[in-house]
Amino acid sequence: MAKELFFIIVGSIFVNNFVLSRFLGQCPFLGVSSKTETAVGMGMATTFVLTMTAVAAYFLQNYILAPFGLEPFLQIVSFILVIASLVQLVEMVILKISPTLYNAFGIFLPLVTTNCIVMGVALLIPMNNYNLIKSIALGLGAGIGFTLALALMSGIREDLEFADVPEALRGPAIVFITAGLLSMIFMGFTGLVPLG
Amino acid sequence: MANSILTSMLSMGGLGLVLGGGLALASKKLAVKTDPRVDAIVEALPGANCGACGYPGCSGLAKSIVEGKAPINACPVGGTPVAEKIAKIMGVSDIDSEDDKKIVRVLCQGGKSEAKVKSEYHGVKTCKAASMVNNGPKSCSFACIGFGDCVKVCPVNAITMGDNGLPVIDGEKCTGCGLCVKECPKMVLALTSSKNEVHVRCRATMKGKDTRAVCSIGCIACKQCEKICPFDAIHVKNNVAVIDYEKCRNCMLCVEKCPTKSIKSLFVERKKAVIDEEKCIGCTLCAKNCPVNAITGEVKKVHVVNQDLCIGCGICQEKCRKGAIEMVRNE
Amino acid sequence: MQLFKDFINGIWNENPIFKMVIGICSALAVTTAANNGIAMGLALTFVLTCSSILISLLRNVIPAKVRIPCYIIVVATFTTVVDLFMKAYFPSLYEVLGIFIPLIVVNCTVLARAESFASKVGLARATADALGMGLGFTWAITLISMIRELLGAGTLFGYRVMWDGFTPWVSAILPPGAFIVMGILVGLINMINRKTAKDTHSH
Amino acid sequence: MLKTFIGGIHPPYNKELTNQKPIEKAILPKKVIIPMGMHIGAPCEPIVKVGDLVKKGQKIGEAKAFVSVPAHASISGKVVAVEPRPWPGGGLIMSVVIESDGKDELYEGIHPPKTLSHLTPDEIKNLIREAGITGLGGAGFPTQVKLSPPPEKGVDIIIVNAAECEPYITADHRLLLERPDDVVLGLEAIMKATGVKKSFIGIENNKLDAVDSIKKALQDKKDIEVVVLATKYPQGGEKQLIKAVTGREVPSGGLPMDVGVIVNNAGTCAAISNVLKTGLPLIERITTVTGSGIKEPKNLLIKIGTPLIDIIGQCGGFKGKPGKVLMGGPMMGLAQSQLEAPTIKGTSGLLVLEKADVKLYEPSPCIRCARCVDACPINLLPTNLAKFAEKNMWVEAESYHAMDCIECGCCSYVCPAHIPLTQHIRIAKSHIISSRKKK
Amino acid sequence: MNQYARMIIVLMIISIASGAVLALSYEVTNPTIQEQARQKLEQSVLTVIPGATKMEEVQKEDMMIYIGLDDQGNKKGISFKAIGSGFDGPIEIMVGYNPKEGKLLGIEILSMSETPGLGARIKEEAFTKQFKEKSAEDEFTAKEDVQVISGATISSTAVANAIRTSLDKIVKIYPVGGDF
Amino acid sequence: MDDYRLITTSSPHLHSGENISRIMFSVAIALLLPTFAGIYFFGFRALSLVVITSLAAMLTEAIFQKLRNKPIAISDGSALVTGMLLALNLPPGLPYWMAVVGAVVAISLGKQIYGGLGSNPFNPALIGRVFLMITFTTPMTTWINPVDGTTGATPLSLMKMQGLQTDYAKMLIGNIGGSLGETSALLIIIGGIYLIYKGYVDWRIPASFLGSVAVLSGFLGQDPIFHLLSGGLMLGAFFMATDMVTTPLSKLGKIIFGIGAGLFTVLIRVYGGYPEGVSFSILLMNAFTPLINRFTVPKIYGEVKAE
Ligand SMILES: Cc1cc2nc3c(=O)[nH]c(=O)nc-3n(C[C@H](O)[C@H](O)[C@H](O)COP(=O)(O)O)c2cc1C
Ligand SMILES: Cc1cc2nc3c(=O)[nH]c(=O)nc-3n(C[C@H](O)[C@H](O)[C@H](O)COP(=O)(O)O)c2cc1C
Ligand SMILES: Cc1cc2nc3c(=O)[nH]c(=O)nc-3n(C[C@H](O)[C@H](O)[C@H](O)COP(=O)(O)O)c2cc1C
Ligand SMILES: Cc1cc2nc3c(=O)[nH]c(=O)nc-3n(C[C@H](O)[C@H](O)[C@H](O)CO)c2cc1C
Ligand code: SF4
Ligand code: SF4
Ligand code: SF4
Ligand code: SF4
Ligand code: FES
Repeated sequence: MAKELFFIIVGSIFVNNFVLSRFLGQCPFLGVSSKTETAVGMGMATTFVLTMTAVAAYFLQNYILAPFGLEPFLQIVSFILVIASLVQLVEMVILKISPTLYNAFGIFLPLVTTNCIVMGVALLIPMNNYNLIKSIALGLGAGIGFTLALALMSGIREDLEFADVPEALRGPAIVFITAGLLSMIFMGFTGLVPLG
Repeated sequence: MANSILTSMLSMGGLGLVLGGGLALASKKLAVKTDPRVDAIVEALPGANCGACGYPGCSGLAKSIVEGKAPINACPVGGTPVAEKIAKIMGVSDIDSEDDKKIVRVLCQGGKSEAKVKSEYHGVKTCKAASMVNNGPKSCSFACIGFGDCVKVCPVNAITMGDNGLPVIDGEKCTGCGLCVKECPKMVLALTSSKNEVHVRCRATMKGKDTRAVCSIGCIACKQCEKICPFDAIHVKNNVAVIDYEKCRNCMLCVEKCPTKSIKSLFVERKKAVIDEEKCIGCTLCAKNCPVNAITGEVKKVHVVNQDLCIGCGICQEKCRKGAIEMVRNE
Repeated sequence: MQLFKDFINGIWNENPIFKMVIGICSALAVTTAANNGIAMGLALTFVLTCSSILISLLRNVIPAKVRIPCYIIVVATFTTVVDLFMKAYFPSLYEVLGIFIPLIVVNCTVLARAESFASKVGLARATADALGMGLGFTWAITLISMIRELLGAGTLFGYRVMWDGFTPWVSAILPPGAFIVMGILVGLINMINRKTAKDTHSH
Repeated sequence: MLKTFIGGIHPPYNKELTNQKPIEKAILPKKVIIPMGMHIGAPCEPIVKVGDLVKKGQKIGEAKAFVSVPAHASISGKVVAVEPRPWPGGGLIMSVVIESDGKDELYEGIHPPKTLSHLTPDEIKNLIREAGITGLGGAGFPTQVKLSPPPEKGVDIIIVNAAECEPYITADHRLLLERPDDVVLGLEAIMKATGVKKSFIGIENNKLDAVDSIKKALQDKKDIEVVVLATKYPQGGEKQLIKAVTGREVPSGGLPMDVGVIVNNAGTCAAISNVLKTGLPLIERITTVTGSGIKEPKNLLIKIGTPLIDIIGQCGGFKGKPGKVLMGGPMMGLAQSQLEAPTIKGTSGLLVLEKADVKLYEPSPCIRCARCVDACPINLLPTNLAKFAEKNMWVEAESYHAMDCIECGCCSYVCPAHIPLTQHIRIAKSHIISSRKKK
Repeated sequence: MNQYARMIIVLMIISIASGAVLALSYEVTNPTIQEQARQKLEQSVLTVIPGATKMEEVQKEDMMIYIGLDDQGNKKGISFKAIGSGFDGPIEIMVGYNPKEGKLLGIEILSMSETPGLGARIKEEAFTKQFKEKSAEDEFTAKEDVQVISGATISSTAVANAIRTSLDKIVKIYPVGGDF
Repeated sequence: MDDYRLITTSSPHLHSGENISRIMFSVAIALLLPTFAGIYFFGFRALSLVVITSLAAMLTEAIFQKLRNKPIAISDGSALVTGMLLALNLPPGLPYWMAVVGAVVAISLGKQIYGGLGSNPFNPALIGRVFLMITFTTPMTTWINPVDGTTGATPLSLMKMQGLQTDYAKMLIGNIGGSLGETSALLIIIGGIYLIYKGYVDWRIPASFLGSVAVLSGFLGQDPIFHLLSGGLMLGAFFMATDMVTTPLSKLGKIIFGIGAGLFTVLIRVYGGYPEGVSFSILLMNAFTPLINRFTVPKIYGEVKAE
């Protein structure tokens, strides 16, 4: 079990990084990776939401959708609705209890809701028949992988501020190409752990 | 079949109820006061929370805009319509009314062909950098260095470098923000009202002969301007002429007189008095007050302005009680 | 005229993929073959158009505070419909597009248009915009997938077009290929834009 | 192991041009220009008018502020102008111009004070101030201010800076060889004035003859120790010197006295001893005139205020076409363009480089080779600082400690991309200072 | 109306409507979806068991076994799924087998995520056809008993190993030469 | 003043005389050693591959600079180094056109799109190699044996696939299958030491890289010496992980870089799908470099005591 959890986490960070090889969460990856501080804040918020989502999706799936046979057609709607509402609630709560925490990471929460990585993780859980602990591991791994990709990209982008990048490539273009090179590098981890 | 539809409707209804209730409750209980402008901007933004702006979500951007950290057109998704709305919310574009507009003037005419150069400077090519090496490469330590730091800093591209290595201001574009004034290490730039048309374009406080030795167009403190000014508006202080804009009436006599051409204005802009024959009652007030005797006419008869003599000072216009005189720009 | 403008907007001026660069997850993930690109694009266009219509109709009914959940439900409903129908009638396509069909729900383009356009204008304009955006999305990802398929497999829409003995550039259909092709295309489009901007300027 | 610091560089020293040349007294100049601000701090105010007759040593500028020193006539003659004049910093500065009467007469008010053993610390400091003594090491900080640290700083060490790490310059070297007793006497006065019991004289090991000379002069004085240092630039930077000699590190943004140390240049000590012996204020100093563009390199004892062109003339004039004239050494010296400018109290050298020897480089992009990082004696990241400066990112530059840069030039010296790192950092510092002032 | 009540009600109505629409679409599409899945499974079973036209499912221990029958109802062979761990994730294989003769009838790769152009070539007939007629006693050693695809040893080995492992289980259920 | 105008610049007025092309050409000279080894073992093909990739790299660089209206700076030698290193990383039997593709990708995607020398986040030669690796995997993993010219396997894949161990002496001298330049560990070390002596390479990176590979592989029960001598490790540690543009500035950062690269190398070699992981590891650490730089800002003189 411990080994399996380890594989799930390492697998979703390196081998099948959610951003660089599964193509989830591209919008924030491009948008919020220009400064390391924001990138890490966003990464932490996403990791938090992903873990929460994993739990929510697990219960929703196994205690409501599956027992009532609603899974095939209510899965998408109910997942997204629950996630969106949960995140909004959490955001309000954080804003209320700690403005500092809110500024460090709460402000990123709304951005996370409509980010497909969240939905992706939620959908992968029933697809792989994960139990609760494995679901959490997946959420955590996906979040860390997302944070790693964002942090690496932000570091590179901060340095690129000083580089003489050709005019036409400035902005998203160079970020895409850099992401491509990063993704190429992450391919080195292929086959690192048997990811099921 | 009906059964499954019912279950589905019930469970979705339940979800909707619980979540709607939760959100309603939360928005009631957890409401936190924020800057109303933030909310207004959040309303105006697309709300996709896509992060394409580089800020943490729409509310993150809204906050940054209100704090002045992000431009009003930062949302790439919303485009111009959204930017316009935000502009309204933020109440920007409080640009001064047209007539009291401030613009920047270049107070140095020592360009490549006029000012002597004392050394061959190499290194970082900015005015700031050059000014820190032996006080700049020009012999006159007040002279514009000409690397164009001001050009780089102007947000509206109102400054260009002229051929002679001096900045040229586009008065139309300049918003009078004063950024360039702060940037110039030689304090060559100054903000003045756009109404002032005569400027001493030299700040060199060296003795006349020293100034002449380093620049062919610098103020040599000969005081000729002082003598000719009908309004006592220009004085040589500390070896350089200075205009008192309270008194200056843009008559431009000093400009004509200055032997080194260091006072400058645009002559085409000199205004001329024109008398409205309908209104003139021939009171002679204007003729009496004209400092250059450009107005003639007999009592109770329409007066005439000698356009060649008129210097455009506008005194007559001020004195005329009937509002019969207008100052007209000579196109 | 206005309708045409709204329609064209998404196709070029504010093309979701190349100009606004949102909703790109699926653009990158499913574009390994031209067929997939078209299918994904049409699926998205369907969801986008239906949701825009509905949201535009409901725009005065939905209270602001719950508008996001409401929009999400609408979008999710149409997405599920597409998902189910595709599963039933195009199983082989469904297999390839897989998880990315459900993810249309969170595709940033859909929500962004719902929020910033459909919820503010009437039915006709909302429809025109949605169609424009959808088709803009579709041609963009079809282009990407064509390039990737051509390089990576030597085929187009499954037909062999490269010469015999062509060595496929496998990386084009691997994840890095997606990013790099996308990056180069965005760069090229920037270049075209700047050229045209300059030309119109000089006239 | 020789004592030294981390970082630094080994430029070619080129000291053999002048290190065997005994100090020569310069010819009496026809005219001197005495700037009113030759020191850090408030400039002094002229107290003579055009037409006044003045004599050597007479005070002509009064210091009104605490961090300031008076100025004195270095020759006798007539005041011909009191006006802004070019000076080695570039631009103009208020100066008193004296035309020599050729007599070099001593001012009547000048007479030797009591001997050191009879002077109180306050009397010593007052003498130093009235004599217009500022540091001769370069920065020109009023010495008596430096010698009056607040008691809570607990200053317990004086270091005499005789490292003379700048290439070409040999003024301190000759001083130590020819007048070691003066340095020692000056140091003893400083120790008495500050009440410090322990002092060191730091000398680089490329001047071992000077070490011998000073050791002889010290005889058996136990409270003064000679420290032989590795020859490495900038060994003479006071922070580096303090680190090498005492192992202490001056805190970032702090002063030597924060670690209980006062550093004085060897020439400053000699100037103090001169006051004690003769009562004469600081009106002359030793200057090394050297370089490939000068006919006869020399160590000259010059009157302060002598125009640079006169000094060059006394050394045989230019050899070939002059390219650069530097006041000071090649690493930190200021490039001159107006040779009518005078020498000032901090002029330790006048270096003339022939045009052919002046190498100008076009900078290319940084290759992040980290040579600058390794060379920086402060352990800064010069490449980052320069990049921030180029992008006007002053806040970032400040957070990467731009203000700690001592402008030694090591980074620029080693950079294979020829980036003027030191200049960029200087600009950043100047922006940071002005933004601090605004706050 | 109270704004909060309105929030709740609108959200609820929309949810309920959505529930209705979705359930309806599901009811409409579900039979087809089920049918599609079954067809797909049958298709692959029939491919790996030559001559079979119908299939029957039986559960033996923890394995699903599909028996292939011809028009006359004769058992032509059995098939089962084998899962191997490939270069980049699992490989699912449908294996056709004749227990009586102890020989493989054929294989088909159901799903895999190997590299296109490399590992993905295990799907090609050139690779799969070699398993036809292989004996259940074969070692399935890569590069000896099984021809590997050059540049994709890992994928090829994974397929071979997966077949070997599941054959071991099958042989226990249906001993070679026995009936099925 | 007379007929001269003096030059003014900001201090310092001296320069060490060091310049970029001297550094790059020294690296190129050091690279000649492994290149000669490659030519000795693989003959004309090796020579032609090196020449072709170098020319292709320099030409691509020149074309890019021309297109961008920048001065053509191929004389700085960096493209030459990239080209040579790329060739040394290729299997000797690779079709020429693929090698050209690699060089073009290395310079264009790896370097010029970021603005050229000094701005690229990743090691260009390795970008070229990894690109070829995932694009044309089969030709990139087909190795020729030096002795008989037959195709064979590298010591690492022999080890990984068949558990066969290759003779140390052979590996040291270079009589083994592998890339052009990774065969002779000995010559690479000599070239590397020359660069360290010249001060162009900081010893910390090769030392920590090799050290961590040895320690970690030993820890995982593998033969450390075998791991040190095999594959591209030596070439990577001395010539590629040391590319100053793409590695951390500070000394501590360099050590972290080396250890990280070593760690990933062993991980990929022992547990990964590829037999060799040096290229990927160096590139991955290149990606980490900006973050490393950020968190290893050296403590400045007098920093602690300031409050
Ligand atoms: C603004 C300023 C204030 C200083 N204040 C003191 C002081 O109070 N006490 C002191 O011993 N030195 C003081 N110093 C002198 C410095 O310690 C140092 O000796 C001087 O700046 C010359 O150093 P440099 O030639 O290495 O630049 C001060 C220097 C500056 C620039
Ligand atoms: C890079 C650098 C190098 C220096 N080299 C010397 C030197 O060689 N000799 C010296 O006396 N002062 C040198 N200084 C000045 C000293 O830091 C310090 O200001 C001086 O020794 C203080 O003595 P003073 O006040 O008597 O001049 C150097 C300063 C810097 C920043
Ligand atoms: C981009 C890339 C993709 C790869 N994909 C596969 C694969 O799908 N299946 C596989 O067995 N090996 C794959 N490999 C692994 C190598 O080809 C490995 O060296 C090979 O499996 C073993 O060599 P051989 O088959 O030539 O003996 C891949 C390698 C690379 C670089
Ligand atoms: C010590 C050293 C190592 C280098 N290693 C590489 C290398 O591995 N790959 C490469 O493309 N260029 C290398 N270069 C050349 C150059 O730095 C490289 O092309 C830059 O990354 C281009 O910006 C190296 C240069 C030096 C001085
Ligand atoms: S006006 Fe000032 S900032 Fe502008 S070019 Fe002249 S010196 Fe530079
Ligand atoms: S910087 Fe501001 S003040 Fe100066 S020219 Fe531009 S708009 Fe005018
Ligand atoms: S000039 Fe400044 S940054 Fe450069 S080496 Fe000297 S102290 Fe360091
Ligand atoms: S020495 Fe020059 S090239 Fe090297 S890192 Fe420093 S600034 Fe960059
Ligand atoms: S589509 Fe925007 S994050 Fe995936």
